[in-house]
Amino acid sequence: MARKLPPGFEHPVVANAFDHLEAGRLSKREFIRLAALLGASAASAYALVGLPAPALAEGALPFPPDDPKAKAGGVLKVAMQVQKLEDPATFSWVQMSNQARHTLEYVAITGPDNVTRPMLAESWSASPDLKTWTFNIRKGVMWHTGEELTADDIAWNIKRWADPATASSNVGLSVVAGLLEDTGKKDDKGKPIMGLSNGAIEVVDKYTLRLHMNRPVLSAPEDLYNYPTAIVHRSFKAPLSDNMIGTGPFTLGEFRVGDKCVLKRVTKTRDGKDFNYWGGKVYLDEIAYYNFDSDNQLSAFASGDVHTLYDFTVEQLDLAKSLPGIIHAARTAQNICCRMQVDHAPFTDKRVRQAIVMSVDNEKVKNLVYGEDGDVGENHHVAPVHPDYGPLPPLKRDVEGAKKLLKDAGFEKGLEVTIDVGNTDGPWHQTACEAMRDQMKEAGINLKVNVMPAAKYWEIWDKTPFGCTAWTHRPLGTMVMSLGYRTGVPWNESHYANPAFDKALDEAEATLDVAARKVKLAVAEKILQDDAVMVMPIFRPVYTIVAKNVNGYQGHPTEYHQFNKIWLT
Amino acid sequence: MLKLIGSRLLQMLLIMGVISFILFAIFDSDKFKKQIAVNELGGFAVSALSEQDYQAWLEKKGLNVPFYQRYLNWVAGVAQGDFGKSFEKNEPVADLLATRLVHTGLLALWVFALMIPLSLLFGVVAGMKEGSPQDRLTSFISVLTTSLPEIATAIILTVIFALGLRWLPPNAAMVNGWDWRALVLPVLTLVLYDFGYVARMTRASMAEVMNSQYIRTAILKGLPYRRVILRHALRNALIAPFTIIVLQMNWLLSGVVVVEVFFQYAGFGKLLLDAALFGDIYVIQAATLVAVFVAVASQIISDVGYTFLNPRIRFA
Amino acid sequence: MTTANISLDTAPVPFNVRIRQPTALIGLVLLMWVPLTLYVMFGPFLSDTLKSFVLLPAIPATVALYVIAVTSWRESPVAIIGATLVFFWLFVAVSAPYLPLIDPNKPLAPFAEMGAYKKDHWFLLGADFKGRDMLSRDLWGCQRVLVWGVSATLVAYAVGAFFGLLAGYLSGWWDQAISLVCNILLSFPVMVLFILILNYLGPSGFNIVIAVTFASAPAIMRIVRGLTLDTRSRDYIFAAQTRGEHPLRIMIFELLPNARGPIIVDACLRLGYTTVAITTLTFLGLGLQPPDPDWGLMIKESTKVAMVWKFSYMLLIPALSVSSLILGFNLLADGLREMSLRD
Amino acid sequence: MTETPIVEAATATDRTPVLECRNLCVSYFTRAGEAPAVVDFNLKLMPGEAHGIVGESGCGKSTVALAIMNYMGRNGAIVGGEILFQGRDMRTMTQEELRRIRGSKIAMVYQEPMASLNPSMRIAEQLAEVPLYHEGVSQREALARAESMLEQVRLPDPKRIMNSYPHQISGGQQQRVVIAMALLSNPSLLLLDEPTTALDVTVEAGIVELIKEVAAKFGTSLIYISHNLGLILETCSRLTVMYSGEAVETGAIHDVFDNMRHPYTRGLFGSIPVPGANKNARPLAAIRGQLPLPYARPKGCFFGPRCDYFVEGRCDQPPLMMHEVAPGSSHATRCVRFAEIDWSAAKASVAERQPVQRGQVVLRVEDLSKHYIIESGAAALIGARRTVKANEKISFRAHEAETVAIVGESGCGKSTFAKVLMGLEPASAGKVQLGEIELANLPVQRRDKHTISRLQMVFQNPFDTLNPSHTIGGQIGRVIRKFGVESDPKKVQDRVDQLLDIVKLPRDFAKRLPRQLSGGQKQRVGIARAFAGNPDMVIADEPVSALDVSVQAAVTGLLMDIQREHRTTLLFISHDLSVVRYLADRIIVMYLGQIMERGTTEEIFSPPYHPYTEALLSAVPIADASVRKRKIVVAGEIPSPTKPPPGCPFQTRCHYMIKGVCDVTPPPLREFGADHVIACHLEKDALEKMEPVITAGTAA
Repeated sequence: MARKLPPGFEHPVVANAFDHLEAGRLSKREFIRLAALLGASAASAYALVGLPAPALAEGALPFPPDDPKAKAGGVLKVAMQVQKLEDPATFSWVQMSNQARHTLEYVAITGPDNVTRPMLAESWSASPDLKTWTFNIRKGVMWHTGEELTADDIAWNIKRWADPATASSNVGLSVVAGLLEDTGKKDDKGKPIMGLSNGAIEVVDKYTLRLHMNRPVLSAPEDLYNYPTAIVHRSFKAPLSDNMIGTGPFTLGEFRVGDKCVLKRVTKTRDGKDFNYWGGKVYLDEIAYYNFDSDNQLSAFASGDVHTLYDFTVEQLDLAKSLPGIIHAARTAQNICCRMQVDHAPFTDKRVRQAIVMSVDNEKVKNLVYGEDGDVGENHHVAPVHPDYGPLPPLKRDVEGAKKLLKDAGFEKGLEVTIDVGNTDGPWHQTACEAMRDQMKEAGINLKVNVMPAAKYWEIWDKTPFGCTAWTHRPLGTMVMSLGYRTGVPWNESHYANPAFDKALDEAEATLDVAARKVKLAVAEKILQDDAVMVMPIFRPVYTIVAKNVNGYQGHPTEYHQFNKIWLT
Repeated sequence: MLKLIGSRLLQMLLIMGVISFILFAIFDSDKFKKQIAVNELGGFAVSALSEQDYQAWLEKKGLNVPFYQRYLNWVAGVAQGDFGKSFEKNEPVADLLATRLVHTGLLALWVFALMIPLSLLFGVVAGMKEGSPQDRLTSFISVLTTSLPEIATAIILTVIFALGLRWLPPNAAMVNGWDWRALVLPVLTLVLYDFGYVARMTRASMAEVMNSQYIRTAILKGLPYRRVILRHALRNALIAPFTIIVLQMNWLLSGVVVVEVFFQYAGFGKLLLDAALFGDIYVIQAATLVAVFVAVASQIISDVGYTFLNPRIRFA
Repeated sequence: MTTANISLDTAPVPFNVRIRQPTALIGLVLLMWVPLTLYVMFGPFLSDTLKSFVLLPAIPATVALYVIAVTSWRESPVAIIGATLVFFWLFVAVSAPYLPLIDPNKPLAPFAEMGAYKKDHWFLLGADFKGRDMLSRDLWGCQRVLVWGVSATLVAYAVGAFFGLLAGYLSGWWDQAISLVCNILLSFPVMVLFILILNYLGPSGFNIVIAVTFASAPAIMRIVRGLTLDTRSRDYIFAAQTRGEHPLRIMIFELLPNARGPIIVDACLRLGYTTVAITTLTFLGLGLQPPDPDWGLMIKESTKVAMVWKFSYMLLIPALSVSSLILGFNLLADGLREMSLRD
Repeated sequence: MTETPIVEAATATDRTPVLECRNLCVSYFTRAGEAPAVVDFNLKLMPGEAHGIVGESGCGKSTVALAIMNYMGRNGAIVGGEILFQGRDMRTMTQEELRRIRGSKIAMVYQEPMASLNPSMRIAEQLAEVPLYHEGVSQREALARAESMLEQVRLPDPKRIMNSYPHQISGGQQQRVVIAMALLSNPSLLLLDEPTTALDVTVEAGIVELIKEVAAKFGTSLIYISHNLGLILETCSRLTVMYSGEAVETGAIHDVFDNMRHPYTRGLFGSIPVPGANKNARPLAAIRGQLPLPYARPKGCFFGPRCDYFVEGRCDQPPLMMHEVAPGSSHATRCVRFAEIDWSAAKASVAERQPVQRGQVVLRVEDLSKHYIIESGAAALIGARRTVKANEKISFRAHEAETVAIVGESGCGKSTFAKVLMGLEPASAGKVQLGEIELANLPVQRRDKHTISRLQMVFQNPFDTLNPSHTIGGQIGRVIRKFGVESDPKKVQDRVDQLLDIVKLPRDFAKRLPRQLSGGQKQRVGIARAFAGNPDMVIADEPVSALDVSVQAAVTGLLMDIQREHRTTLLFISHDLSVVRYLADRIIVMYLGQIMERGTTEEIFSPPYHPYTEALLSAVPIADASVRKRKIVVAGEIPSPTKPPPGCPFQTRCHYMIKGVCDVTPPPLREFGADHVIACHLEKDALEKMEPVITAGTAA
């Protein structure tokens, strides 16, 4: 404790982080994010490190400030796949959450600056050991029914997620996982059934909720903006589309899967009283999502049918550039993972894998596909945008080395391998693989690119020995690693199993000290990189385009729509 | 005659029964169930599902029961006008189909309204004088138009009128509500293709009639040319085109798929394709049956119409 | 009296003489077709060395065939134009590997416009969204359409004609049964049938062949059946019967050759339909798969990146190419029909 | 003299010709260039006169008719000369003027009545149109006229006919309707283009009678176009013989018939089987060679290459003019040498032959019956089944080396009988024995090679009899190999050549395709094919009916010769009595599937007759001015074999018909002499009292 930090920054982790900041081991942005996570107000954090804080709506609402010129009214038209709205806790696509986000809101909200701020909560604090989290629920938040939002509502939602019957993916979130314990019961396949440990959720008073974790959790607020954690009313019964009660400024108007989803402003509560929204001014009368599959969204925009769209692929960039509109490119950890199954010949031989990896020049591939945009991957699945990313020395392409390795592995006459490509995010997968093909050729590796329809690929993505899988953005490096590379986890498509790696990952996750954590994670990264499980050339930006007459649009790395302060001219 | 129609209708029902059963059978494979799951939950999620969860999901979708049983339920449902629920669109198939059919019907209506008079006129005029300039012109146009596949026609028209001249919207998604301008290109595309074919047929049949001996008789009877054409030639010349035109309904159902997909017009064809790609069995079922119904019905109509128009058969 | 100008005219060679070709011609056709099929269908299984020269013999064969076609169809300009279009694409198909074209799958300069000079290469027809040379792709593209289209039609004809003969000649319950099956198949709108079959079998060239067979064979069967019924009552068939010939022999040697004319005409038209079908299906994502160039595919890929005037060439080029091929087939059919009607 | 021709009947008063053609030239313009169809044609037709135009197919006779109508179709044109109708050149008339003449002043009757009536219009309307548009009478008036006209053309139940569609009435009735249509506006010129060719003999007779009557009644001038000299003789007072687009001889009937002055005319007559002719005593003389194609005509005389009197330097020197036979006479010929040829000498040009002795029985047919059950299409839906008695209780024998003819009109079941014999259809009852083998129910598939080869067939339609896609040699060779006559290619080839020699075709035809042959040549190949397997018996189903007379003679001659050589039994199926009379030893007359009369040729052609035979004989037109015929015109039409009348099948048309007998019980078989049987209710003596129909007068 070198010097006294202003109130709000009492948390030891924050204080410690500040020291790292001073020592230059932590960037200002990372410090701000961390501080905000641990309960300090984002604004003060910005101030503390002397960065200009992004302006907020008055009353420190987690939205952009109101624009004096703003005109109310109008319909914002968006091109996106319109999907069904069943149970928010089991949403499987971001598109679904976008359709619901202006009705069902979240405890916290992560802004475009990747800093998480309170939303339905007013503030929160974490115990020094990060095991106890206290959320102060915002007062005066009104349901469409007219009731006021209380801590009980939130508790009810969390319980719902934890209930196996709900089958919500949220149990995978550390904030929920931390509340669970082995009930001792087992399901038919012998997997233990997890349940809420009693007293894990404590409703202190009407506006205070306390969570008691059985392990330290750093990212609780961040988790609570994960798209399936939308807060629903207690009366909720699936499907959501039948009776959409939330706390947001909009509710469901017209709705037809595969056709359109029109959100209308809520003015009256269900019992006929005036509905006043906690989040201040909202300008739009309606938000209309029109169903266009990803290929046609841009042409819909081109023909002026819509103001904006969910996203478009890099192939369409030139088309987009030729259109009147502002292109938003958000930096993400979305990527393609050309991974090899380590238990499948010839990839059982580490030298073969290494040869393949060495023969590829990730940067060239990335530049060919995305030009200046996006980040070069380092074959360990952790992206520079991840807060816990531990930098490693940049990769070098080594054709000779590759050849030698192949020779040692008994492939001096060259190696024949086939990679399955599903173009699940667009043809650029194929482009990348074709680029890799050309580079590998120089090392005597003959790569056959086997293209198949996306749906077909998703049937085999975790079975094919060599496949090009698209992984979406996840906020933490530890998160992706434990999802994809821990021994025996369901999504471990490479069948990678390395105790050393698991151990390194555990340690990284257990470390609270941010800088230390980066260092620890770097160890895991290195192990994975050296084991040459994958070629991951690209972390791609996501593109969207917005018409000139849309004001106040902010792109979001995870393509979450948040249109409260958007207004049309 | 009635007997004939009756038996044909019966035959149709039989065919439909067979087809729908076959469809249920083939779409019962695990592959397709998995496909539905992937489309609905996404590849990651599905592969994360434990077998038990997957079974639970199947049960939720009602896909766990054997297909013949599902078929029987479905038939029972159909009997009460319930065609099941769409997996993808999550709404009763009947409603879904109804709206889409209305859209496509509208499209078809315009196509026929334009195509029939055009092609008949051209065909007859061309056939009246074989080898005459107007004949050659018509033949040329019709060969050209029939040689342009819908997709090509659609592209050319779009490039010219939507991207180039910017007179018409390039797609017919009609997000801003109904817009006749959006319908122009799809209709034109279909008309262009169909026109050529029908015109050719009409021309051929007209030419044949004009070369027939009874037309010679009529002329050598000293009848005025108008009388020869209108009373003697047309009646006989239009029998063949009539049946062909009716059969175009069948063809149109194929044509609309491409056009609707290209122009993103929310019609029957697009519905069918989406359903097929999604594995949305109940929609596929209903859509296919509708298609078959239209096809067979049009065949029956054309047969009946033919016998009716042609005394030689009527009083056989 | 103008008898003078008559003497120099010779009686026109009847249509069938032209169609009924000596074996040499069949040899030429095979010489053109077999390599092409090998190259396109079984390309992956061929060694690169073999691949590099397998098509060489096909080139002279194609040219020869074209010359023969033109000379023997002299008096039908329509047929000649048709033949020219078709043979142009055939020629391109067999000679594509030897033409001075860059690799159609090589990404160079995305969205290079027509006639642009980028990455030291002239993009005469511009480049597509991946920067692949449109000219090269367009020319290579004809291979798959031609090969798959023609083989599909051939198979469909083999099946259709066989059952047609059976139904037409044996009649009785054979006829009943075959016709019933055909009616069932014919009661589908073609595209619906295609979608169902390909969706079930999965998209691929071979499955297209199957699908096309299912879709076209019934119609062909009907045509052949009709022709058979017509020919069946001819005296020379009685003659064969009274000679105690085996029905199969009668079908194949006595009936089939005389159904030749109409069948060939119809086959040309059907080639057109099949080409349309393949392109359309590929556009719908049910047909041939990337990355190799194919017109339907080029259209499919372009529809989402080229929907502005500036890039519309990406759509127009494949569209016009496929149209020209189909136009070729149709004109050919017209010409042949015209000639067959004359004599 | 035959009965009075029409000239006397209606001698026109004023002397302006109704129609006059002067040096008429008509050409068709095809890809091959201009093809002259009619060259330098002249004709003068006086009011009430009947003029015949004869010639074989492709001689341009129909073109003349259409040219007169000034209707040349798309590619035809009148390229020279003039056509004066009542003094006005039709070529100068406007379309409107032409329209007013057509159908009112000049009317036409066509070859195929079915095709020339609009299938989708009721008869009434088609008839009424004529007065409606030419005289502008009221609808009712028009219909009334139409109906009365139908009565005048002797159509039973005009009311019904008025309201029916063309396909609902029989061929003969259709033709009467067409005639009625032509007469409705009382034309001054009636063109008849082969008006009876498509009809059966007995029906034809009726139509011819009708034409003669109405022409007399309305004083109409006729132009009667036909290939049948006999018909012309019966209907016309003058005629023009055409050959390859040229009129080669023209004049009054008797001048031409009795002293013809053109080699072609002579040849034509020489090849017609007239009563005098007989295969042994007076064999027919065919004209060698064949008709030249329009664009391959020889220089000078088109008949030159086929002419026995051809002289180089004269006959091949164009232009050839018509020469008056005697100064001032209307009899003219286009032969430059007509004066030098000794016309009386050249008569019997072909040598006589010895009659052959017939051997023992080869074919024995006993009570053979063939019934069909039809329940096709509509009938099936109604569930109605009708039995068609195609053959009923047929019995006869055929001996070796003998020619048995089966005569009958359409629907008499003669072709079905052939099929049963050949084993293409099973017999319903009865026996058929070829030697010892029972064939009645032995389908061809089950017959062994030998049996099959013993019984072969020559088919009717020359254009169908050969498979268009195989070479001649191939098709003959196939038979040889099939029947195991020869097996090794060389021998087969020799045999083929041999056969081609036999049928008098050049050997290199073996390499040709059928389409490169003329009808006659095809038929020869058909015969060669039939004899390839050295059959004991050959069935010839109307082998010459589709050929031109001159060719007919050649083919029948050939058939006879081969038969004579191989002592083959020939079963000759035909509708043409004159041909049958010429070549048959014994004749079987069939009607509606039953044998009416059976006997030797002499027995058949002389009393006692079966009434049907009698009618048949009188119906057959004979091209011999010296022959007299007794006129018996049978009423009505041949009933459809699907619903045959009860009792005697002929009773509906028979004028000896005995009410209550003929229409109830089938006729008994009455035996006259060895093998002369007549199935009739008339008593023997009644039959014997009959007078001969044909009596050969003194030849001029």
